Amino acid sequence: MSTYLDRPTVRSWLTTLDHKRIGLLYLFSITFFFTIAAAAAAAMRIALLSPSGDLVASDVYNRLFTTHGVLMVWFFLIPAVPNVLGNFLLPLMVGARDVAFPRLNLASWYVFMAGGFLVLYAILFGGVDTGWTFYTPYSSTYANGHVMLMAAGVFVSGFSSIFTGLNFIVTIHRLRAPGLTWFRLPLFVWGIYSTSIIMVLATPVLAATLLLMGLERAFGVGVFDPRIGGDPLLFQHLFWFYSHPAVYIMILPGMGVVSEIITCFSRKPVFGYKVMAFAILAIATLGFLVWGHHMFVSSESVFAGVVFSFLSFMVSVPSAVKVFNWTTTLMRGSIRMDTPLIYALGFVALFTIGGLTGLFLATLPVDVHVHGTYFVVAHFHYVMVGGMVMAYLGGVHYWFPKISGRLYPEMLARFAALTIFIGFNLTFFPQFILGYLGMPRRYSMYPPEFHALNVLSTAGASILGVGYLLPLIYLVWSFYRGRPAGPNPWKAKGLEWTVPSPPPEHNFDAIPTVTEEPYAYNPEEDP
Amino acid sequence: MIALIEASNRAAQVDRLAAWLLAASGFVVLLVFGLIVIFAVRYRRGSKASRAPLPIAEWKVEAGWIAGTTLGFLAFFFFGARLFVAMEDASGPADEIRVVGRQWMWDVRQPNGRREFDTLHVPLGTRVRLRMTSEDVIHSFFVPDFRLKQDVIPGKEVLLVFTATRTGRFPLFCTEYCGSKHAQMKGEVIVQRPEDYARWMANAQPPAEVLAHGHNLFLHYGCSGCHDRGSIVHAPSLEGLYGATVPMADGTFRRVDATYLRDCILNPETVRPAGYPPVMPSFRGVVPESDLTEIIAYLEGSVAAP
Amino acid sequence: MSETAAVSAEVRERHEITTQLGMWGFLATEVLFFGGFFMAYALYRHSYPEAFAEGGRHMAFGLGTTNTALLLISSVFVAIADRAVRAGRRGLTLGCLATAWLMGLAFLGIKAIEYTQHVSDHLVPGRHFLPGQSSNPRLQLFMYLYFGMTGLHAFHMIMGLIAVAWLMNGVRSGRIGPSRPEPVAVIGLYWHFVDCVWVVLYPLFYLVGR
Amino acid sequence: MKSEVPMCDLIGIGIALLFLLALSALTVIGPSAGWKTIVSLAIAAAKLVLIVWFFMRLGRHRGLIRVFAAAGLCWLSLLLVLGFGDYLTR
Ligand code: HEA
Ligand code: HEA
Ligand code: CUA
Ligand SMILES: [Cu+2]
Repeated sequence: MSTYLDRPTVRSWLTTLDHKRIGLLYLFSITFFFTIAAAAAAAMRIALLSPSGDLVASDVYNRLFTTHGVLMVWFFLIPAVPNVLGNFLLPLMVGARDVAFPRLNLASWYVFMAGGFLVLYAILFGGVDTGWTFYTPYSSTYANGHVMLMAAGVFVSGFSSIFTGLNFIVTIHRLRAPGLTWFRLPLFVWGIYSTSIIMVLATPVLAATLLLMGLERAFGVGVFDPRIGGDPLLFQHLFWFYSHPAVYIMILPGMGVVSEIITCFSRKPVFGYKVMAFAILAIATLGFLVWGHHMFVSSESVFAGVVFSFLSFMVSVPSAVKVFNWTTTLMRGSIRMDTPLIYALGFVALFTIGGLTGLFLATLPVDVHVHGTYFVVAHFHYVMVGGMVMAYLGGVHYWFPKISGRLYPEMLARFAALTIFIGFNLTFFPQFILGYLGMPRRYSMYPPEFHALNVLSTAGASILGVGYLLPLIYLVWSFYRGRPAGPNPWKAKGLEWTVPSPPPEHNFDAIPTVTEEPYAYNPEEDP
Repeated sequence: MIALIEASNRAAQVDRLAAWLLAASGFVVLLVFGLIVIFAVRYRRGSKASRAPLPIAEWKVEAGWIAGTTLGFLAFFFFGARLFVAMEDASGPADEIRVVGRQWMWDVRQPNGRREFDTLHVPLGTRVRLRMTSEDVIHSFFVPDFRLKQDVIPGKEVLLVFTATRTGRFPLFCTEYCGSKHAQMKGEVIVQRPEDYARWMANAQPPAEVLAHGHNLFLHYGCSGCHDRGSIVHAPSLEGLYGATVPMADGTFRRVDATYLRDCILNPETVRPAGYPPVMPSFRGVVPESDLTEIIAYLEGSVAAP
Repeated sequence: MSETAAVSAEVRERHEITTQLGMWGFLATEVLFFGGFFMAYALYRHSYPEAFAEGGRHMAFGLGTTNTALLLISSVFVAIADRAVRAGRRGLTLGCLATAWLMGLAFLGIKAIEYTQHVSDHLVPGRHFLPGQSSNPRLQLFMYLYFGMTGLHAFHMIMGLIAVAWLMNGVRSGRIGPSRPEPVAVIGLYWHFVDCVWVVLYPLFYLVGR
Repeated sequence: MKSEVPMCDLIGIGIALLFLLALSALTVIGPSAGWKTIVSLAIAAAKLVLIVWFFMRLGRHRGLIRVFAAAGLCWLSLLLVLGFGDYLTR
């Protein structure tokens, strides 16, 4: 029987319009960018072994964290779940043969790669030291290095986000199989849908902002330039109007993945399905209203600070509801601790910690103290690495049999998942303490009092690094050598599990008709 | 390991708020983690526990969670906002000190005109208002022991009010990324008893003779027209520049020493620092060698100023 | 009508709605892309009303008004072309598209004249901005936004011209016709949108301070 | 199969648009005043409604397309309102 993996020529891959192949193209690309960004993280952690900053020069260190932040955010985490798993699974899950605009989908990957190579060029030939936030006037006037190229790379890759988001929205609206009503959609699809809204409506503002910054740099004068009456804070407003919603791009699809996994491995429908779906939508929309919480100490008005703090608390309510619903889903389930579930529960745990520390940051006077310190660094690694990367790895393991048609070594995978969990906490928990004690972020050297905790953090990072290396190795191996999986090794529900693994190029021989409610699991039945 | 000190009027209040947050978060984390572990064990596949449907109405549970978290969150919001509004009120009588952030130093001018770099002397128990701005990029004034932080923005004045409640020397950091030496833009806040502070203020030393003469020449030849802060021409500020390594427009780096400054003054067309337009006129044949040495000595000295 | 024809008509209709949705979604993106600039405009106009009033008086009012009229009329032609192509009137379609295309080109020509004038008036922000005059430094912000926003709009016009040229080619060769009319509607949407942006820019730049 | 193409309505809209343009151009007569801004923006809004409703055929479309069309403006207003809110309360 033919699958989408047949015809393995390079040419057929680079010109493919098949959403599944495009998903894999993204998989390779973001793994590549992740490797570079992780190497930068490793270098940073090694540099921070010494308080005096004698291992790595300041200018190099500053380039490292910029490289790390830019690549991790725009070239790894934002495309991770939507573009890899989303591309692969969305049409399968809604019962379609492909996305609405297959050509646009491929174009999106090329645009992404073009952006990526611009950024790589900028990094290799001189680097950029602005941080991933590109604050003006540093970026527009004072920084040296290839700020323009880097910004251009991010700008270009933004269009990839926009195209993909547009494609997904239209696909979900127009190509659902008969009977697949909105409230029968898997929560993963809801997650992708909300993410796409953010991609389509927030990314253009980033594009405009980077364009204005680039123009200012090119012409030596611009709208953020205080010398002609411009306001540098306007840059921050525009930047965070995108970037706060963007942090939800980096969590909502993960929430979808986790809902799929928890239901499958506890054999129960998700608790409070509709609330879960609306919570995702609520986070996506309310998420647009809180950006000012990144600017509490930037001399934004006190009134604005209070409003943004209030809204930040409100956007946290749906997240809280989701955490409680996942926990309750486990209750009276029939639970098997397979690798995907370990990742999913790891997500719930670490996202809770990350989210709760987000509440510290949303509390105005506390943020005044910890803004710009390692407390913030720890917060966002907990949600992004502890949260989203865990969800991404969980998803990759969960759908690996579908993607490759093969199984990975279960015991090794569980071991890797636990290693990641432990290494992660060891790396980033000390950073909360460091931050509260006052260690500023983006520091290539620091007072010796902070030495011990930094060493601990670096030690954790090396465990974490090993944890990441393992799946990389065994998944590649299993792709070729793993045991055949059959169409549905987990006995999971959902349309993607009704087709053979790996799926044929056209997905479905006949478009299915859906009559079941989502997650029709029964804990009393033996799977 | 250091323990953080509570050395300002707001420190204890901020800590108390953080402690409440920590307690609530700790409770939630224990609850969630505990339940996950309990469920994972009790409902492991094949266990004897009952799998009958949950005997509760779903919507009631959901409503309870939404209401409960919203109320909890509102409480934190309320106490946070109340303290913040009080902290940010910068009006009322206070000692005024001017602070200018600059790559990569803090330039402080006390009420009586006494100037200091990278240190800030304040009297104990007195309300102090900092009038702050930046000369180049955004910096952030952070004193952990005071739980105090404020960004300084070029082209704009911001106010920051606090009262120090303990004598001693407290570290001061820049917490907004501002370039190569962001991590070195550090200093100290020195809190003295009011009488010690008054004595220190009275002690303003006059700058050394050479520096004064060099400075006069700096004014005389019009250098300050562009290189002073507040100048509308976009020229690098020269204070603290000597000895630094600066990026060139072509991506290379140069160390600022006597040769470099000479080049800048006499052959500006050969030196193109990154980020600045090439507007510097040549002073070849305008500045005699003797004056040149004095100006350079002044520039060299201005880094080591008190 | 035979059964298969009815089915394929339905499929086509579904397909057309899908592509139209795609274009509307893209236009939502575009609104926010210009949105960043609008935010900057609103802020600085609010902060420096005199500078903006002065800036408005530097604008070529007559040329700007002519340009607005050109775009509005071109939109009428694009709208007619959409109907014509569905009615199978190839000649009419081509004529309307060509007229709109030429009007778009004329728009860009006039814009170029304006830009040249501003350059020779030293109104380009930067070091050579109104040298020797003690003008309001904030005026630079106005001119910056003017060049930025109209420049971005002009870029969109160029894209529109390319797209309409592609349409004309398709209509001429018969690839686009009564059996496949939707590209005209979809590109029409884009053209009208670019028109809308200009309709907003016109009072913001040409009428401010008058 | 050539059929007639009705275009009177479109031409009518075009004329209305040009009329509105003339109206807003006329506001430049006389000394500048604050109300002029409001009037000229209101006229621009009227033009937008005409273009979007008739040329872009929003009037004939289903709900979904209207939602898409509204989304851009809604989100733009979020940006303007909250962003501007900060500056107005400084
Ligand atoms: C995936 C990415 C992600 C996610 C999901 C979040 C989620 C949240 N973030 Fe975070 N954040 C970032 C990524 C993310 N953040 C990044 C990258 C930065 C720094 C950028 C930079 O400067 O470089 C940042 C910075 C940041 C700041 C600015 C800090 C500063 O610079 O001063 C703030 C301030 O309010 C904040 C708040 C929040 C809040 C309130 C949430 C909420 O959405 C969290 C909601 C979740 C929960 C609250 C947990 C579950 C809740 C319960 C179990 C309820 C029970 C609890 C009680 C009743 C107490 N974040
Ligand atoms: C989005 C995703 C993402 C991810 C996945 C990560 C992953 C990691 N990040 Fe991330 N980080 C960011 C996003 C992310 N980060 C962002 C946005 C910033 C802000 C940038 C800015 O300020 O502009 C940041 C900043 C940041 C800092 C702060 C820098 C500073 O402010 O000075 C640090 C410091 O420890 C850090 C560490 C790490 C580590 C250890 C990992 C680990 O998860 C990585 C694990 C991988 C490895 C460790 C490499 C592979 C292993 C080996 C090669 C084995 C040997 C390793 C050792 C001996 C250490 N990151
Ligand atoms: Cu000054 Cu960082
Ligand atoms: Cu945020």
